[in-house]
Amino acid sequence: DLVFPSLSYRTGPYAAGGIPFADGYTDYFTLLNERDGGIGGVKVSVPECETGYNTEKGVECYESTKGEGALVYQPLSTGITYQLIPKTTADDIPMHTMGYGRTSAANGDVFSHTFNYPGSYWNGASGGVNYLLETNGGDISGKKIALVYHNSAYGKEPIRTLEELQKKHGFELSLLPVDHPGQEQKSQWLQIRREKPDYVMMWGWGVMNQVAIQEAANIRFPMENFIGIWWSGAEHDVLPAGDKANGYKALTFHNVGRDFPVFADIQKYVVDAGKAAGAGDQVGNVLYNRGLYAAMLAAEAAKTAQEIHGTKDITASMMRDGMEALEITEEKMAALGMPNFGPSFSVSCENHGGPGLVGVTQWDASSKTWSLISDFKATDIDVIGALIAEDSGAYASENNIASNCN
Amino acid sequence: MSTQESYVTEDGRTIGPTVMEMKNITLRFGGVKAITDISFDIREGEIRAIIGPNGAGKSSMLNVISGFYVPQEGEVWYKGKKRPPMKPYQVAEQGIARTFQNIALFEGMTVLDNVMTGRIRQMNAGLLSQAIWKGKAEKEEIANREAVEKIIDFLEIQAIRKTPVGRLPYGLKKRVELARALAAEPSILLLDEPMAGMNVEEKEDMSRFILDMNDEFGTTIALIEHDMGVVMDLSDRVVVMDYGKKIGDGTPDEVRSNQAVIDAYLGVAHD
Amino acid sequence: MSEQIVYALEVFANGLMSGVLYALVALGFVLIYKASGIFNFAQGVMALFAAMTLVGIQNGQVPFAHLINAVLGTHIHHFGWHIHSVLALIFTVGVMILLAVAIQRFVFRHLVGQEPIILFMATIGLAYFLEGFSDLMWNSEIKTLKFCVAEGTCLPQGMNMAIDEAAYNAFGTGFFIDNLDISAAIVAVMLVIALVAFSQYTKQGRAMRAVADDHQAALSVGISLNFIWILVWSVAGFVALVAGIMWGAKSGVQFSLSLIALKALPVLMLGGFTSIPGAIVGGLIIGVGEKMFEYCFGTGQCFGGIINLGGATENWFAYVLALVFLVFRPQGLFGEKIIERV
Amino acid sequence: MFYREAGDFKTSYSKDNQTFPIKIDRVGYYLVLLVAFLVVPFMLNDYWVNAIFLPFLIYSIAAIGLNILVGYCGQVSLGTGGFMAVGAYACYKLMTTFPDINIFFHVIIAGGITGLVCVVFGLPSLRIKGFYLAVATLAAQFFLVWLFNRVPWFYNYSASGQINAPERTVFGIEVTGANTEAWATYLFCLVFVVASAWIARNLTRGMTGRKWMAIRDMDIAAEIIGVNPLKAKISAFAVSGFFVGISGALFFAVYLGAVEVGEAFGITKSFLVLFMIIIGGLGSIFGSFAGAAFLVLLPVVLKVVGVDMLGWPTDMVAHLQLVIVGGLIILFLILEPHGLAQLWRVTKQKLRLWPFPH
Amino acid sequence: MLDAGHTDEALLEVNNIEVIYNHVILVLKGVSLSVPKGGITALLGGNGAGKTTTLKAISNLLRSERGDVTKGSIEYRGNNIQDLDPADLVKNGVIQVMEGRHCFEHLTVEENLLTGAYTRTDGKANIQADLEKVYAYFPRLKERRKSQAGYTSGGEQQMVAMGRGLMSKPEMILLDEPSMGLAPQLVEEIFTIVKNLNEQEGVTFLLAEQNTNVALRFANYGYILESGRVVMDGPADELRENPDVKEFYLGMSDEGRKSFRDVRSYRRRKRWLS
Ligand SMILES: Nc1ncnc2c1ncn2[C@@H]1O[C@H](COP(=O)(O)OP(=O)(O)OP(=O)(O)O)[C@@H](O)[C@H]1O
Ligand SMILES: Nc1ncnc2c1ncn2[C@@H]1O[C@H](COP(=O)(O)OP(=O)(O)OP(=O)(O)O)[C@@H](O)[C@H]1O
Ligand SMILES: [Mg+2]
Ligand SMILES: [Mg+2]
Repeated sequence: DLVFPSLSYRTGPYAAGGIPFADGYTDYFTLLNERDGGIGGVKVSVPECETGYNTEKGVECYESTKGEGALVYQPLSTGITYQLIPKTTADDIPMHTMGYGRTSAANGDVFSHTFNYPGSYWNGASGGVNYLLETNGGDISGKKIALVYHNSAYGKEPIRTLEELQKKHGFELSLLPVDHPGQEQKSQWLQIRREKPDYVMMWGWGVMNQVAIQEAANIRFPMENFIGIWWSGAEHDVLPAGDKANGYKALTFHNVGRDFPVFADIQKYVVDAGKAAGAGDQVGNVLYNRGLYAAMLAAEAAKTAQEIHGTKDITASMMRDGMEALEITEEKMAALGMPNFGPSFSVSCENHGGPGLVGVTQWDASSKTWSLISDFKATDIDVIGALIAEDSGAYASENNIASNCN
Repeated sequence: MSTQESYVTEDGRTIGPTVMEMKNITLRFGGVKAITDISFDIREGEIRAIIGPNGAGKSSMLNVISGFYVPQEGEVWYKGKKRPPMKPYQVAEQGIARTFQNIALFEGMTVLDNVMTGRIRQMNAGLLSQAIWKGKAEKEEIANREAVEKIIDFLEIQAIRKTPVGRLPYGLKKRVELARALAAEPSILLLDEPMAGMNVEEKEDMSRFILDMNDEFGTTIALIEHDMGVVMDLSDRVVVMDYGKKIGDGTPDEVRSNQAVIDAYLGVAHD
Repeated sequence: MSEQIVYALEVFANGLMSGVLYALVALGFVLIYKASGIFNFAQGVMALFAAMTLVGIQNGQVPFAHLINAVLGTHIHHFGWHIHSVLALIFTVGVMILLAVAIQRFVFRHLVGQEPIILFMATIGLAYFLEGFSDLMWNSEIKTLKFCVAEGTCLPQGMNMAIDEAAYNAFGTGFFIDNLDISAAIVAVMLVIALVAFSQYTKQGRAMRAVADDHQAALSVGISLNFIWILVWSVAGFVALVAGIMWGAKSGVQFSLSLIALKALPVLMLGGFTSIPGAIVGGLIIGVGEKMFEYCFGTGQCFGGIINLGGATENWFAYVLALVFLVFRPQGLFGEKIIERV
Repeated sequence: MFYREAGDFKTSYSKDNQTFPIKIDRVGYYLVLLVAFLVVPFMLNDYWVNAIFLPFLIYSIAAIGLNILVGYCGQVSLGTGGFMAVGAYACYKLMTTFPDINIFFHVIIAGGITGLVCVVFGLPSLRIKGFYLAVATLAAQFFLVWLFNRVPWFYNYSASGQINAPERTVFGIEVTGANTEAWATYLFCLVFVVASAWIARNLTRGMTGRKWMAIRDMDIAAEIIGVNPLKAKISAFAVSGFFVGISGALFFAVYLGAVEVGEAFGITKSFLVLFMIIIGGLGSIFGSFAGAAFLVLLPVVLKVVGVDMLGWPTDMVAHLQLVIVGGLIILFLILEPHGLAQLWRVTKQKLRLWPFPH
Repeated sequence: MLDAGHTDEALLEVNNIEVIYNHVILVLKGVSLSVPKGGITALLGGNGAGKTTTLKAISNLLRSERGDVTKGSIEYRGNNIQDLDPADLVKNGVIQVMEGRHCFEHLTVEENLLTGAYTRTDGKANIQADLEKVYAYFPRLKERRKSQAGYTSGGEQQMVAMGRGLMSKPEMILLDEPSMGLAPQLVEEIFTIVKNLNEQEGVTFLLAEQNTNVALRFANYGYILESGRVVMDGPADELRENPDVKEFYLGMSDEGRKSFRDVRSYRRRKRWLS
């Protein structure tokens, strides 16, 4: 079997986000098994392990599954990622942290076993600013942008990038941290109400998202000017606020909705066959799609590895090579029934972060759907690249890491 | 007879000059006057009883001596010097030990540990030495354990040495409390109803311990007790309190025949 | 300048309102502590459970659907009906009473006369149990809570326009107060009045306080611990339900609801564990204190911004504030004096 | 009559003061030590060490520390998470500032620093008592976490605010970083555990321990018979902080390797360690181990049974796990309110009488 | 032994009970006693003899101390009461006044007394009247009625506990060391109250007492407990004349009462047993 462990969290404060992702991740592999007989003819197994978004349980999950021949880890938590970076490297198992984790891991020269394609938080920050530039005719100097963020490593990620971009584009940035869990955000939103920023960006997770959107609605902040990162843009984030959430925007690196042929297959082979990972009610949700997308990228990397090494039964080490040689093209995605589901890109030894293309989605409260309103676009590589080089360089020297690519 | 001179009692004990003197003590709790302008002295080596009806302020007086209550007015003189304001533990360091009316043992600890705590003054090894259980800490522990075992033998509580005190019956707890106070080798021992809840036989035992303590080590004892038999037999002098005021002070015989005391407390003249 | 003052007032008023919401949670704690000397760690989880049950009943969710499906291989999840909010509320109150009975029967009846720390520990077990149990029963997805007395008259949310406009006309700048907060305040005041009346003026109230002091003695005078505890836990369950509704309406019903207990702790300590009015006053002080501190020093908007701590100070400030009060009054503002006697 | 103490007479007080005065206990204890040091290291793989032994050992130290404060001295603390964070960050700063000094000393110094911080937050305990004291310690918890999150100096200005343990060796063998061997990290922690337990035991059986317990059982009476409450409480906070700090340092450096303060040392950690000592038994060193084992092992066991053996969905197992842990806590309490340690004692007492009922 | 010495019908029968604490500590090793209706029965014995345990076994408060009655039976008016809740027992007219005061510290003296009336349903006026009666018994309490019980003196607390018991208008009162810590004239008074209630209102008493002298003066019948066994019982006047009782419990030698100062050697105890 090809083993793709799923470190999921269906319990705890972040369960609402963890459930659809885990469902999507598993369902895709189930689909491959049912429809294609696995990957390259080898069956796939997806042992699930509950982390509860807790680093210690994450370690336990990692240790308990790695012995089963795990090919790649998708830890789904920034905290767990940091822990696993050295461990996976030592164990020669690749890790994919898609849209989260340590951004500077994009530098494959230092982080040999960590991949964060197709995009990272810093891409997200820049993508958001680019979107604002675009909607403002290329000039946002003098505009006020407030960043409401989860007061943790995750939430603080975009600050450096935004500060750099602030220098470059001349907008005003104000920072509003929200402590975990984020049920009380009165002060932050009263301040926003008074300072009247032109835009609010949000790096939130869990209940913080729902409360923020609710409070934004309460103070009548225009939803169109409120943009969340991709972890702040799922159905359950906006639903509690009802109609008032209409127009809220979120960044993304993959497509939304279930208008893709692959969903017909999922319905047929997985849901209707009673093999869905969850209750089957999450199919097509934003985070479900993200899980699906992550699984698809993993499966494609596995195929690539099978090709490179000429064996069907690949090892984790081969998988890593496959991930480093991964190429996602429009044709490939179309063939998989997922046309334009995400950007096309390729990975290299130096660049584990992919192209960093970022799109924007918007919530329509009446139809209760998200739609992609801005296609995947490039982000500011000059700024981000420098930051990545700096941060990964520091890590390399602190840990005496030799260059991986030469 | 002057309080500055020693004298010898009928049964041959020497009573020294005043060691502790309470001067015009007044203690109030909000509107309640627990003690009103009371003065009395305690002489070295004597057994001094304090009696009075319930709520007269006897326990409060012991608490003042212990430093637990700070009187609004009045002074405490100890060994000829006026005592400055002090924390209870500082009073204990001066060699004043006591027992409590509502038993105040450390319920979670064994009898042995309870009695050992009495020897705080005698044990002062540093934290480090205790952490590695070598040197001073170990020596000290053994030496003091021996002293404590003597007291345990003396009070006949060997059998319950390792029992947690929480489970003991009332009377034994009182005994353990006495043991803890004795372990401190105090120069003044304050006893608050040490014999409440005991039958005659046990009271005889307790009396014996108290007398021996007084005889052998010359410990000065202040005693609160409601059993007039005990008080009259044991004490050298008696203070009588009522509603926070002193209504009598003198030898048992004097007190016994004091009409005010009979009215307020004794009810009938005791034989 | 005047705008600044209005804003400060606005922060102040909203602090008061947040305080009311904290107090709602704290009330449940106080009740149980007052009545049995139990520090109920499970209060937050009870709020979660109550809110989940309310939503579950409203939406006709099948309880334990997940478990049933896993065991029997079925695919049920909803009965397919919707139940009127008020009716659902009544059912939920019934469930909370059942819960109280169960807690009494299976837990505290066996722990009569134990020390406070042990009872505290039992509530820890209870919290674990209830957390898993409510997820098993109603599953762990986020649920949206809409509480409507009749068509169109739901629990209001969002800015109160009347106040905003009045302020705008008067000072030329708006004034934000959330409608939900206003309703919470009204409900909280009513609850407090009712509970104070109950505990001060009824025989049961006195018995409750007696139980808290000494289980054995209470038993010995004929107070039935069983009855008192069921009563109190039911009332606490009801208070938890109210808190659950208010907080759930704000952020959806989900696990994090159980964490509001953390917001209630400083309130409790400041107000005093045993005082029902203390919970409200404590809540207000904490609410205002933390908001004003965040406003002035957390984000540096007062005194020319000489101190700017960079935000997110609210969590710790609430506790530090409570601490400062406690140093002066170790039993909290209105708590019963800790009796120290020998 | 399996368990005997009859015929086991003491001839000196020092013998009677032994940690394990009964022979069968003593033999058992040495056996456990022997196995722990000489047998276990050869049987370990990554899973056992990282998923079970390291958390068990490290939490045991934290539990011993907290037990000194709560169980022995009666000062309820909910700041353990924050104090562990002090240990972790102190250790991190020491490791990165003085890379040439052996990590062994870093850990100990980190413990010392934590002890000092603990003392500062322990000062209010002179006035504030019981559950109210929890407020002081909760203030510490939230404030410390906020501080480590807020001031970049603590995390060496890294972009995300996480701290990573660099590689360090003891006798040339790596104990932190990516390339450690399972047995090395295990032994490194085990040494600290054994030393902590030994020191804690010594302190608690002597006068210091008696002073703590006196304060715990009745602080007023303790003061009247001569215990200086300031010194007793402060020393408990210091010693407790020392152990908690060590466990925080090990938690970060050896076990997790990378830490984010809010996540790893949040309020849940404080509660977890508190639960451990309550379940294990307040005022018992053995209880600290028992409680740590219970809360580390039970979830793992339930997970293995539910997910791996019965094949149930992970979320259901996770929920059931909570239900079962909660239920077991309550059940144990009803059987024996004073924790696993007391349950063990009573069992021994029964074994002693066995086969007679009493 | 059971039927020896008393004439009236038994209100309470304790048959050969055994009590174990914590599942291991055997404390009562077969205690039997019977309390006649309208009588005053005294339970005597040294420290740790098991008096308190016996009373708690009857009032069912044992369970909250992790004690269990493992053998024997306790019957009140012919009904087994072992499975009753303590609260139900109070409703049935049996109340215990516990040893060591056990006041509700935070409640005022008056509130403490009122909790005693918790099970009563005969109206506020009656309760108020009884309250006045208790104040008449213990004038000291009236003075301190508004202060928290935790701050009253030891003797005052003892009065509170006693008064609280009386407030429930019981049919039978289990008194555990009522005289402890009370001034001598109050001890007399308390026993006079007991006697009065017994004679005028027909209240039955079972009292554990260390003050043997007083107890035997007021009681009709006495049991002497040693180490969890009844070692002697009989009508009070007979017991008073028994030489052993005289020596060990009344402190009398042949020459009458002897001084505590003259006791020069420790006594051997428990001679009935070993
Ligand atoms: N909760 C308990 N757990 C274990 N043993 C107990 C418990 N309560 C009492 N005992 C034991 O039971 C025995 C009898 O105690 P009890 O309190 O009944 O004595 P008593 O006759 O009332 O003595 P006293 O006159 O001192 O009050 C004692 O040896 C005591 O150690
Ligand atoms: N801390 C306090 N606060 C308020 N009142 C108090 C306090 N301590 C004592 N009192 C009151 O002061 C008076 C004297 O109390 P104290 O305990 O000294 O009496 P006592 O003489 O020892 O009586 P007893 O013989 O009953 O023990 C009592 O009326 C008591 O209620
Ligand atoms: Mg007194
Ligand atoms: Mg007794």
